[in-house]
Amino acid sequence: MAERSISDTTNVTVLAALLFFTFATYFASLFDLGWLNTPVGLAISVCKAALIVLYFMHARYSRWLTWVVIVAGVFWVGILFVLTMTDYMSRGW
Amino acid sequence: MSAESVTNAGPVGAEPRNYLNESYGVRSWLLTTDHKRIALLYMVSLTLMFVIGGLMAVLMRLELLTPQGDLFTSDTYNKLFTLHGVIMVWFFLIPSIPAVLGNFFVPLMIGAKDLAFPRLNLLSWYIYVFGALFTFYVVVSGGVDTGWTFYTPFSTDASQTHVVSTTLGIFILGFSSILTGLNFIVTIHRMRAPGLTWFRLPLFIWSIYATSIILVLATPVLAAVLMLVTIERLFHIGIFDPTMGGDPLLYQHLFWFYSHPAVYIMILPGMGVVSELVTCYSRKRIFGYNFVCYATLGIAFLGFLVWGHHMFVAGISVYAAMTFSILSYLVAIPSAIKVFNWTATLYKGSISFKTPMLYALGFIGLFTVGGLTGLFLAALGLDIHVHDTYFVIAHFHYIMVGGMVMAYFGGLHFWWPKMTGRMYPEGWGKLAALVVFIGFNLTFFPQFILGYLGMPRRYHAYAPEFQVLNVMSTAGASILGVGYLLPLIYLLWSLRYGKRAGPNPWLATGLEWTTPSPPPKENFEVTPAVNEEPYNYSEFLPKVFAAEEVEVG
Amino acid sequence: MAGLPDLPLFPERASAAAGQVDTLFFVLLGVTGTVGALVVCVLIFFCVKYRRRSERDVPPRVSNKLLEIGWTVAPLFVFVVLYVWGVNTYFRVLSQPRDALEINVVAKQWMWKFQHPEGQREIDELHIPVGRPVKLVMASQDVIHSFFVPDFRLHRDVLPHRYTEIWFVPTKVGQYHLFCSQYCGTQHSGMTGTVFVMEPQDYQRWLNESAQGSLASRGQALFRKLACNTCHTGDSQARAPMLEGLFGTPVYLQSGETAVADENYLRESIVDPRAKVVAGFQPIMPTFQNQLDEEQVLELIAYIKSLKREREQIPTVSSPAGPQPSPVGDAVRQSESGGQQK
Amino acid sequence: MAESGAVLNRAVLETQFADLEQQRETATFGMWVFLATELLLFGALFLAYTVYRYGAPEGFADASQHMEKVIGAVNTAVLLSSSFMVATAVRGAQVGGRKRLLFGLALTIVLGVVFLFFKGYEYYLHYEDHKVPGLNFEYAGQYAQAAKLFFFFYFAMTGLHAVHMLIGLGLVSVMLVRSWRGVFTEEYHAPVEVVGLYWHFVDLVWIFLFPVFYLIVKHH
Repeated sequence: MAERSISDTTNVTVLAALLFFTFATYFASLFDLGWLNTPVGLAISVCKAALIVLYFMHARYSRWLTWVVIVAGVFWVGILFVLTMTDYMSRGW
Repeated sequence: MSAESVTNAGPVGAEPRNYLNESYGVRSWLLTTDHKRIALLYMVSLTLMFVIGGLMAVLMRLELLTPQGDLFTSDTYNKLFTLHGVIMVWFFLIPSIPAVLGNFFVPLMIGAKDLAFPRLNLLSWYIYVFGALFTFYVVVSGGVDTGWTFYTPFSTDASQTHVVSTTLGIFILGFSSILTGLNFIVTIHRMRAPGLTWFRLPLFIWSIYATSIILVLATPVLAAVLMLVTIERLFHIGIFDPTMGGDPLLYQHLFWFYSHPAVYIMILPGMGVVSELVTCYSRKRIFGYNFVCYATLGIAFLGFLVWGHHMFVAGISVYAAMTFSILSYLVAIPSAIKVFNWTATLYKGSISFKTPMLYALGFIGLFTVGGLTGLFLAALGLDIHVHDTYFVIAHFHYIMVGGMVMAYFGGLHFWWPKMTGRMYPEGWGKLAALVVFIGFNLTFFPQFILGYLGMPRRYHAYAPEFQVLNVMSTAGASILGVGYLLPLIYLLWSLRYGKRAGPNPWLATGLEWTTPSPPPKENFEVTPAVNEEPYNYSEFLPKVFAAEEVEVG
Repeated sequence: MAGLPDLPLFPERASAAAGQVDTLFFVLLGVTGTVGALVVCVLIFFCVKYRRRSERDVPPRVSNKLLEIGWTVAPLFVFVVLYVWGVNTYFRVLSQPRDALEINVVAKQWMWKFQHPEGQREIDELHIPVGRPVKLVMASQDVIHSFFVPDFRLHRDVLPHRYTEIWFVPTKVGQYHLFCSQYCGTQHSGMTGTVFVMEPQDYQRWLNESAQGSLASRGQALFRKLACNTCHTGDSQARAPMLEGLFGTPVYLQSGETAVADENYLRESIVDPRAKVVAGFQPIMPTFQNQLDEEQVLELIAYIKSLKREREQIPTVSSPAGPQPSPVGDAVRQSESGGQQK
Repeated sequence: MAESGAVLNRAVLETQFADLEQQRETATFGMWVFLATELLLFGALFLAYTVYRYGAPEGFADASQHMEKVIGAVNTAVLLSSSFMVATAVRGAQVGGRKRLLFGLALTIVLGVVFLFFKGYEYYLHYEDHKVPGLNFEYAGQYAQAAKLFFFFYFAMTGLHAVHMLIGLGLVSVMLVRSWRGVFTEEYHAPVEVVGLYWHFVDLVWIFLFPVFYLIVKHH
């Protein structure tokens, strides 16, 4: 499969979005949103990460194999978190 | 030239060009990027580590002859079992089949000229050696006494020994594991010969692939946790120290997230080898090829979900314990599938009992015992009794030694002609296999009983009523030792005096048998193409026999 | 040499749980033994029957998808049964009875220390009465240890800075091994002890012989010595929360959360008082982490627990029917008499 | 021109591969697999952080107030821009724009150095503030223990991140030198892509480090 290059316009747009998100996450942290603060911060980070993976890292135009690796990596971190936190969160029950 | 070369099919007088005689000298070995030579480098280093680790086991068994700890001080004994564990787990079992047989045969079996990243492959070996040097330093400078598990806070606060050097050695070794695994994954994905689709791959390749996934995804967690232990030991920040807000159980979680899948790093390649052996020596396609493939991947995946069963009595929540228990049962299913399929492969086969087959049959029996006793440990209500006793020791030695080491020896004999161009002496081989099998069972079966009786592991002195079983175990260990010594001698002997091997002495299918023994540097004269399923003995053999008849006629 | 060597093949059953654990063991042994034997028999049978008779043998291809699916699904059902059985046993062994004899255990490199509620202290020996539930509250002074009595089929890690609990009903009079089964350093294999299970009357005699003042009374003395009573005065104006009747009740914390005042909470509040500050109070209490060893912490906790009982019994004590001895009163008297003996 | 290209290609094609396309895909795939490894490495540390933050949420929030929020935010922007520069460089390599390639790589290095400079300055401030566990940690108030763990994880994780940055800077520098020598062509530029992937990953890690250390809100 031939590689596909990403145009400069896309790159600039992505950078703008990333900088905007950085500002947004900083801005959000100035307010006390209760328990929502951390989820909001992390959600913004996930968006930024997705942009970088999809465009800067070309995942959007990559073979399925790349996707398998990405999904596997994230999934395995998920295993690590979910099963360990199962223990910590249910210790007090 | 020696007399044997005359009987060889090759041109009389000159040995054909191969990877061994391609170039000579120390440089040509230490700077090689040829996967076959790197495999041999690994083989030599691993054998050295195996001998050291084995000697430590012998010393431990000698100590345990009597209930009083009279041969060594308890500190020496503690260092012996720690180093035995560290060396055997990280410097022998984890790299064993992947780094030696995998390195040699993955490219050959998929019809590639080399691994995807040959220089990285050499680097992996150097990293391995570098890590091993740390371990040597630890051995020479006074040892380490934490147990191979490095449980905190003992390892970070209490131990007075060389913990940091040891953890650093393992940390470094981790890079070797990761790079080896990465190399295999990429190679298997990208370097297969034309026509060699996934479901035409030999099962050995499948198992190396699954192993590599574990290596790549689990090892970094070990690296992270060893880093934390090292920092904690050096700076006492309180990461795992409960008096400073840390939690020692977090160490155990992270450690076992690596170390349980590591068990599958050790056994999966063994399963792959056994699949090759069983098919070849019964001349059958493996029963349920697809199921075995899926089971291989299934083990690699489920193996990641069960680490908590090492912590049932450690103080984790009962709900977490329940979750880990059911998941532990699930991982037994793909293992069971494999055992059933190997057995069924024999059905209506044409079974020949060459040395590798003896090892394979031994593997199936011992792995079955090891696997089934794993169910005892996964059962919550029973684990609260047998946890951390000799029952556990026996269980995992049935998997590691009865499984992995048997498979390693089986594979080594099976591919010895291909690797060296020489046959090993069959009679001695069979004898050694038998001695290993008997010695192994005598060593480790009594330990199941000891465990249920309640003898805890890592005991330097023990209650007198455990003595008889311990003496049996030590007697077995001495037999086992002889069993391991024999191949070391006769395989070396065969390098010079063994009968020369043709390209396919076992009439096996698979690309590695289509090239001369030993193979040329670039593996194949022409890139092979594949257009049939693996282990297609029912079509392959008639062709071979017909060709032979033509030759004779 | 006198006769045959001692070769036991199965441990004694000396606790109520032992039978349950053994049953599970035999069920597993039965199931896995059958499967294992079957595999090995079939393996050997095939090896004999289908041995190579001619070098020119070409065996046929065999496959059977139904069989494959069969032996994939069948183990699943067996495993679910075994799992449920295992969990069931686990819960029965773990769930605690109400009226257990509570004994404190402190593990340290490389010894076991026991404290009986009546104040008796032992090292590497544990005396308990037969037939009565015994609950152990365990903590380690240094690294992780594990409390293991094979004949009770019992196992529990003992952690530093945290209490773990285990309980059992000894069913047979005798002496039993106690092992530390979590590797803990040089003398790990020497960290063993003996559990003496006695007839109740023998136990009572043993208690009387080795009386030395109850835990709670020692805790009370410690409480005074450390001047805890300057803040924990017990009245509502005090700088520190009231301890009377505290044990087992919910506590409202400054963070807005609620905690139950169990042993682990009390322990934390002594060694790390600022971790959970009670609502309405200042975090002024100093830590006692380096001043107290685990045994002393347990004594203080025993004292705080006894304060609860005392308050419950206040009406009885002040009732005209006449004074009834409260445990603490007993304890104080005992300790006083112990002091006189010295 | 075409001929010299073919000669060059033969020189850069390794013997185990059939063609440059296979070599390129293999290289990028290898890097992706390596990044999966890295993900688990950082994942383990993030997990440890999560466990302790779960155990002491207020302590972590309290400690987070000592962070240099503004420097952190600026540094985030710097790092994101450096990622953009790498993306530009890769684009340059793909379309044969040598100038753009050189320019992108050079600016990546500049931004990377700026990031590390800010990071070093921050470390210095924490050092002055006596917030380095194992060296000079002091913390007033009831959250000392949790704060120590917080700062430990801060230094461990941003430190590990900085090590990755240094490795990344080394790799980008090599790429810069090789592009200067004209090694890369439209057909052969896999190393630039591979290094680019690595750089983006290091950026990704920071994207998560930033909110979990700098932006914990203290509730009242």
